[in-house]
Amino acid sequence: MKKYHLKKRIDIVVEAPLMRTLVSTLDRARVPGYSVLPIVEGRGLQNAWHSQGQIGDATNMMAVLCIVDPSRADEVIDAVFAAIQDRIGFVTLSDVFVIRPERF
Amino acid sequence: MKKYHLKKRIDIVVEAPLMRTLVSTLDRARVPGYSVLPIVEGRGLQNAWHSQGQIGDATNMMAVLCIVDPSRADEVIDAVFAAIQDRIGFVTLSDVFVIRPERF
Amino acid sequence: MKKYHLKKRIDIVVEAPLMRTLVSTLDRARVPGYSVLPIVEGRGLQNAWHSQGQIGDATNMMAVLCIVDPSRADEVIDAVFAAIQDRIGFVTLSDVFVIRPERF
Amino acid sequence: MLSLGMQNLLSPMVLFFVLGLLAVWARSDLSIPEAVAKFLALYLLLSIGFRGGAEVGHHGLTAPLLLAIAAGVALSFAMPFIAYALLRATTGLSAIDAAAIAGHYGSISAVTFAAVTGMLNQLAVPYDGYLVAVAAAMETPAIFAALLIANRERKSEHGSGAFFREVAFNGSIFILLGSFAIGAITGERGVTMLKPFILDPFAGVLCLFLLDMGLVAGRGLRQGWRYLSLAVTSFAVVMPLIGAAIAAAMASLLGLSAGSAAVLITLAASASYIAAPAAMRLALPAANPALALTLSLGVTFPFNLLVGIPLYIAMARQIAH
Amino acid sequence: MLSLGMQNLLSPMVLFFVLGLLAVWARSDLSIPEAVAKFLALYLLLSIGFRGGAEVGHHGLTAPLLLAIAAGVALSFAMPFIAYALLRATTGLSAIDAAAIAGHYGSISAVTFAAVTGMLNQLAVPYDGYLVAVAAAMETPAIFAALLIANRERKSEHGSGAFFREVAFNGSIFILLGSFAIGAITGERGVTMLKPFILDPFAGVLCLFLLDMGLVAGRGLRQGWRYLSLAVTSFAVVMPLIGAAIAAAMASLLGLSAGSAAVLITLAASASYIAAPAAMRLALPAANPALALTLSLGVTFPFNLLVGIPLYIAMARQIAH
Amino acid sequence: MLSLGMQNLLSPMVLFFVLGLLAVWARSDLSIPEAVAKFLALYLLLSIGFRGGAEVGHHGLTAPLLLAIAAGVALSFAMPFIAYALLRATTGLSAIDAAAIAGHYGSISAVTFAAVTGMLNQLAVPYDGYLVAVAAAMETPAIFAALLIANRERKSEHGSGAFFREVAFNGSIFILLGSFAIGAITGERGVTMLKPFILDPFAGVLCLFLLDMGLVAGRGLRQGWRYLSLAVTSFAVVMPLIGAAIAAAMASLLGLSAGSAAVLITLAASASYIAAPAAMRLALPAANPALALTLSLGVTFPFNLLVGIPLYIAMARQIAH
Ligand SMILES: Nc1ncnc2c1ncn2[C@@H]1O[C@H](COP(=O)(O)O)[C@@H](O)[C@H]1O
Ligand SMILES: Nc1ncnc2c1ncn2[C@@H]1O[C@H](COP(=O)(O)O)[C@@H](O)[C@H]1O
Ligand SMILES: Nc1ncnc2c1ncn2[C@@H]1O[C@H](COP(=O)(O)O)[C@@H](O)[C@H]1O
Ligand code: NA
Ligand code: NA
Ligand code: NA
Repeated sequence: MKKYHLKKRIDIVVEAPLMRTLVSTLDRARVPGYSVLPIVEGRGLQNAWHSQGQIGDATNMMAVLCIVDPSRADEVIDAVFAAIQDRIGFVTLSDVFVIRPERF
Repeated sequence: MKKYHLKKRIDIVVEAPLMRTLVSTLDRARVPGYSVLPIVEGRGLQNAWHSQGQIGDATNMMAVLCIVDPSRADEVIDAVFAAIQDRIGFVTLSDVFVIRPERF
Repeated sequence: MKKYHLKKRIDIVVEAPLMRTLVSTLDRARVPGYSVLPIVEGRGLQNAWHSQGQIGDATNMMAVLCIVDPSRADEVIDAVFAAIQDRIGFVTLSDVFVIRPERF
Repeated sequence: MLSLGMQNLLSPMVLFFVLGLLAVWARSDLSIPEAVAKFLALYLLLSIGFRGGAEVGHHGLTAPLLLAIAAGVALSFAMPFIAYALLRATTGLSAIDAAAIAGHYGSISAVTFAAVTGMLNQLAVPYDGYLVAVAAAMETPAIFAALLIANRERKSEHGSGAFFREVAFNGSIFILLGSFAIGAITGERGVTMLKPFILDPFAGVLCLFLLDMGLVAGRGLRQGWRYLSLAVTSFAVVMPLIGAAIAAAMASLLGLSAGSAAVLITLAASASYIAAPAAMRLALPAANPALALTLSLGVTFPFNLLVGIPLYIAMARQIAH
Repeated sequence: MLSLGMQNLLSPMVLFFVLGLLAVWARSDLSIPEAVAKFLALYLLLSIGFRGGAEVGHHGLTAPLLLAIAAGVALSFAMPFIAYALLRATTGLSAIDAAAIAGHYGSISAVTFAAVTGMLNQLAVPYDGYLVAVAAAMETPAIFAALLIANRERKSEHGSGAFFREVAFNGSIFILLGSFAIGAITGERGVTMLKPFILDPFAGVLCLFLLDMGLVAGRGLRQGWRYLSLAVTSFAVVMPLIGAAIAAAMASLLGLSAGSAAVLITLAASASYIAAPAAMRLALPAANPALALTLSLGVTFPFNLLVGIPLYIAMARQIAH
Repeated sequence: MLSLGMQNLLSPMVLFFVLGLLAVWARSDLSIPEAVAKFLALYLLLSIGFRGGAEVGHHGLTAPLLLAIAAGVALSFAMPFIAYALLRATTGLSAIDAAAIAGHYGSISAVTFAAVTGMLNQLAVPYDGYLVAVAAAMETPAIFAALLIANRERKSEHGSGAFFREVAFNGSIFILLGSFAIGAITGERGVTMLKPFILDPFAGVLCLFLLDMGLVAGRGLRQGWRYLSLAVTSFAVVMPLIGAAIAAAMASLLGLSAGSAAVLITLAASASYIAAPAAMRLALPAANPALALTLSLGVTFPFNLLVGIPLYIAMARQIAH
């Protein structure tokens, strides 16, 4: 398994109206990249929601996936928390392995 | 890394017609929350499928993501399996780290 | 935890125009299954993109999720890299646990 | 009848369906987003329901309506038993798969309903508005018949109450009956107001929708061709004809007009691919879902569209004379 | 007025809304994809804006227009203060939740605007095209008033400039004003060209959209019913009437026609559920977003659609005489 | 010609495009869901194809049609060589990037095609229906020319057969030609039936679509502005004019009417942003995809819409006299 390199996967679930803020936070934190996936339904400690038939984005959540080098994970997570502090959503961190370490 | 807390990430891939059942199962299992992501195409041991142009939901699959405390993972997974037992789909469990452990 | 079995989760982020190639690569590599999730927005080392209002698929990326047995992970990843070598996108590998090991 | 067949084959609706099949065959990347397909289906159901309701609102609730509904329910409930017997006799399918397929063929296809009404409009053959209510009434009895056949205590978390509700109030029935009711309540007034949206573009939207159906059916065939043994494929062609024959007899007894008879026959000959598949996935999870869908959408729907509908119209004309 | 109420209740628009509520109540799986709902909303805003602009292009920019805009801005800015006082006096809500709700009720609902114009078209009561501009002008002042009330230094990464832009140029305002401008510029020429798409299907699209609103409101009520204490629910019915009364006085001062007065009153009585919820999530994250939305979409919108609009039209007729 | 330009700039279509650009510039969150944009594009292609086919079905397959197709194929194949030479001479782009861009400019833009036909309809200038077939024929030769230029053995898992099929049968060509064929087969009959859906709303749908194009072009410019060196930007304006000049000469040789000449010239002057980008991503993965797209959608399309089309129509009128 020596051809694999450890990276960190950061998953952020965040309200759609905050996406712009989050993206510029990630840009400023100079992450190597990110990908945004739609969420269509969910529940948290507060309310359940569903995107069906919604005309605004106010109730929607999005999932942001960001692979970073372990050396940068803390810093990126700090920046993200500074941006979405008291807003609904959460952040998780996990280990992943990649083949081409230079792109992260 | 002492500021990170271990949680379990449960990923469930399930048929769209079963979503209601699954959601009420998760509610009854008192998970702290869940998020549902759309899947647009897939293949399993049986058939390949694609959501394009589909007017019904019968052939679609959805991905459900649920972060829980390690102490509750077994119990939640048992409840999920009781609900979707012989239905198409699968469940995986993995480790993730969070900053705000109190919300899970 | 003896009822859980270790599998490998392969996540592939790839350009939409390459999806057909990738799917047939996965089929030829005889993976037990795969699921494709839409990505709606992203940035990499090159450009940021957004799917909103796009009429073609040329700029879109997709996320492919594939659970395989650890014994087969290297082989599948090699096949995937052979197919999408110099194309935009990335591949990560991580550990997941499943209950029904026979379906992977 | 030949000229009717030709006119059907060269109608824009059928040609767009064939275009969809061709696109899959040529491996074109032509595709219609899921949200758009759902919108087109919703539009068609709403338009059909509303138009039917407006007409019934005009003529009032009559005995023929109630009789036709009773006939439709009986047909829908009885056909799965025939289909099941036929499948078990001629194919090697398991009891559970045969029951699931039988449920699909007893139930009806709203899209085939849209196609026959489009064809009748084109031929200027009138049919009764209340057939919308008949169509809605025929969607579910077959599903319960299939469960009776499968006769297995579903030990699911679904109470049977919850399951009944999901089946009886599935979206396509709900919108069909709901807009039927609204059409009946608002009558002429409603028609005048909604005509430019709900009535005029119907044929065009149907074309676009059939393009999508062609794509989906083509893809379904490509995935599912291995299920298509000779015996099973024959079933998918013969069963509609059996349904059509029984419905023709009923239509004759009920004294339906040519147009109405054509619609009832087509309903009986059609196989569900919205309501039944979803219900079967919940109720008979052990059945292979791709099997029934490949037959219903990949074989029976094209058969009905290309050959069946003109045939049923011709049958209906015979009966009505 | 009774017959007006009945005519409203039995209009296709209201019936489709009720159908949506019923579908949720019956636990039907009827649903409208998000992309389709956004398309319908975009269409309605574009159509309303364009039509209004074309009319203003015809009549020119007049003093009444500017006066009406000024009145609308004043209304929108003032109402949150009233709403806040009322909420704090009658309910146990926190200051921050009360401020957020107050912002929703000061701002307006473009969908309610569409509904009142649909109703007026149906009754053949004319109203001035410039009210589109008034509606757009009334969306945001309330949001800023709510922030003033909440009076908390938002220590967010949003500079207030960025926040201002997001609020002032939110999509619904932008498309409303943009198509208003295009309507004004292209005038008759534009109307002739776009009529079959932008004007004729309006009523039908509105029906489909209200079906969706019924589904969304029904689901919102199901999720949010526990917020609906008597005091809070009363607010959601009383506040529109207060807004209506103030707007009626203003309409009378401005000497608006019956149709225009009805529109202004309805705007004041309506509560936002596109612009304000998004803005409040950014600006007042500590407020519970489901609370304001349940009130605005689950209580006030149905109230306005079923009872309010005919009442406001009747009020407007009184004033204009 | 000036008044033609003004009329173009003040047409609803152009104004909606500009509105989209403005929304991005003002950082409004106005957006159109992907599924809706795809639906609008599908509708326009279907409508254009069907209308052209119905006309050809009326007039029959004629020598001019075949000649025009031959001319279009030649143009599409030749232009990438010119574009490549120009790019290599005037910019510092790599061979691979230059080849990819050259492929985009040789191919055509169906949306620009829709815009010129919309403009001609507005001016009541007739053009031949067969130009739809010409447009479809011009999409792919340029792509193969670009690959020839790049002259690199693609060691991809795509057999060249598979690649050829993906390019030749891409969705936009397929729907254009398919509905052309259906229009030709069903003729008058089809037109009568589908008019309220396929023909009447065309101008309105085009407006909505151009709003979307404005948003997408605006966003593309914001992301890609750093690619826009003076040399590269000049290319994106000069190349359309070169294409236009060559096409004008051809149109004159072919003896096309003013309307048809305007369409052929516009096709040559347009740059692809559906078919070519997807094909280049498959065939020339080393090329920077954002570069070609920024030029084609961010510079050339607005240039053609705002300035080019009226110019090409004026040129065409000169030629036809
Ligand atoms: N434990 C969880 N697992 C997965 N998703 C969650 C979880 N908790 C919250 N979410 C998602 O985050 C959204 C907001 O949660 P909350 O802030 O608790 O209301 C929910 O609607 C879910 O989409
Ligand atoms: N190994 C796998 N990795 C990822 N997704 C899978 C896998 N197996 C199955 N799936 C997903 O689950 C669906 C049903 O699988 P199956 O029950 O095997 O037919 C497939 O269509 C895929 O979307
Ligand atoms: N580090 C990353 N984390 C998550 N997604 C990424 C990352 N890098 C790239 N991507 C995704 O892959 C796409 C192509 O990246 P690139 O090849 O670097 O331009 C981006 O637009 C993102 O959607
Ligand atoms: Na049937
Ligand atoms: Na208000
Ligand atoms: Na060109």
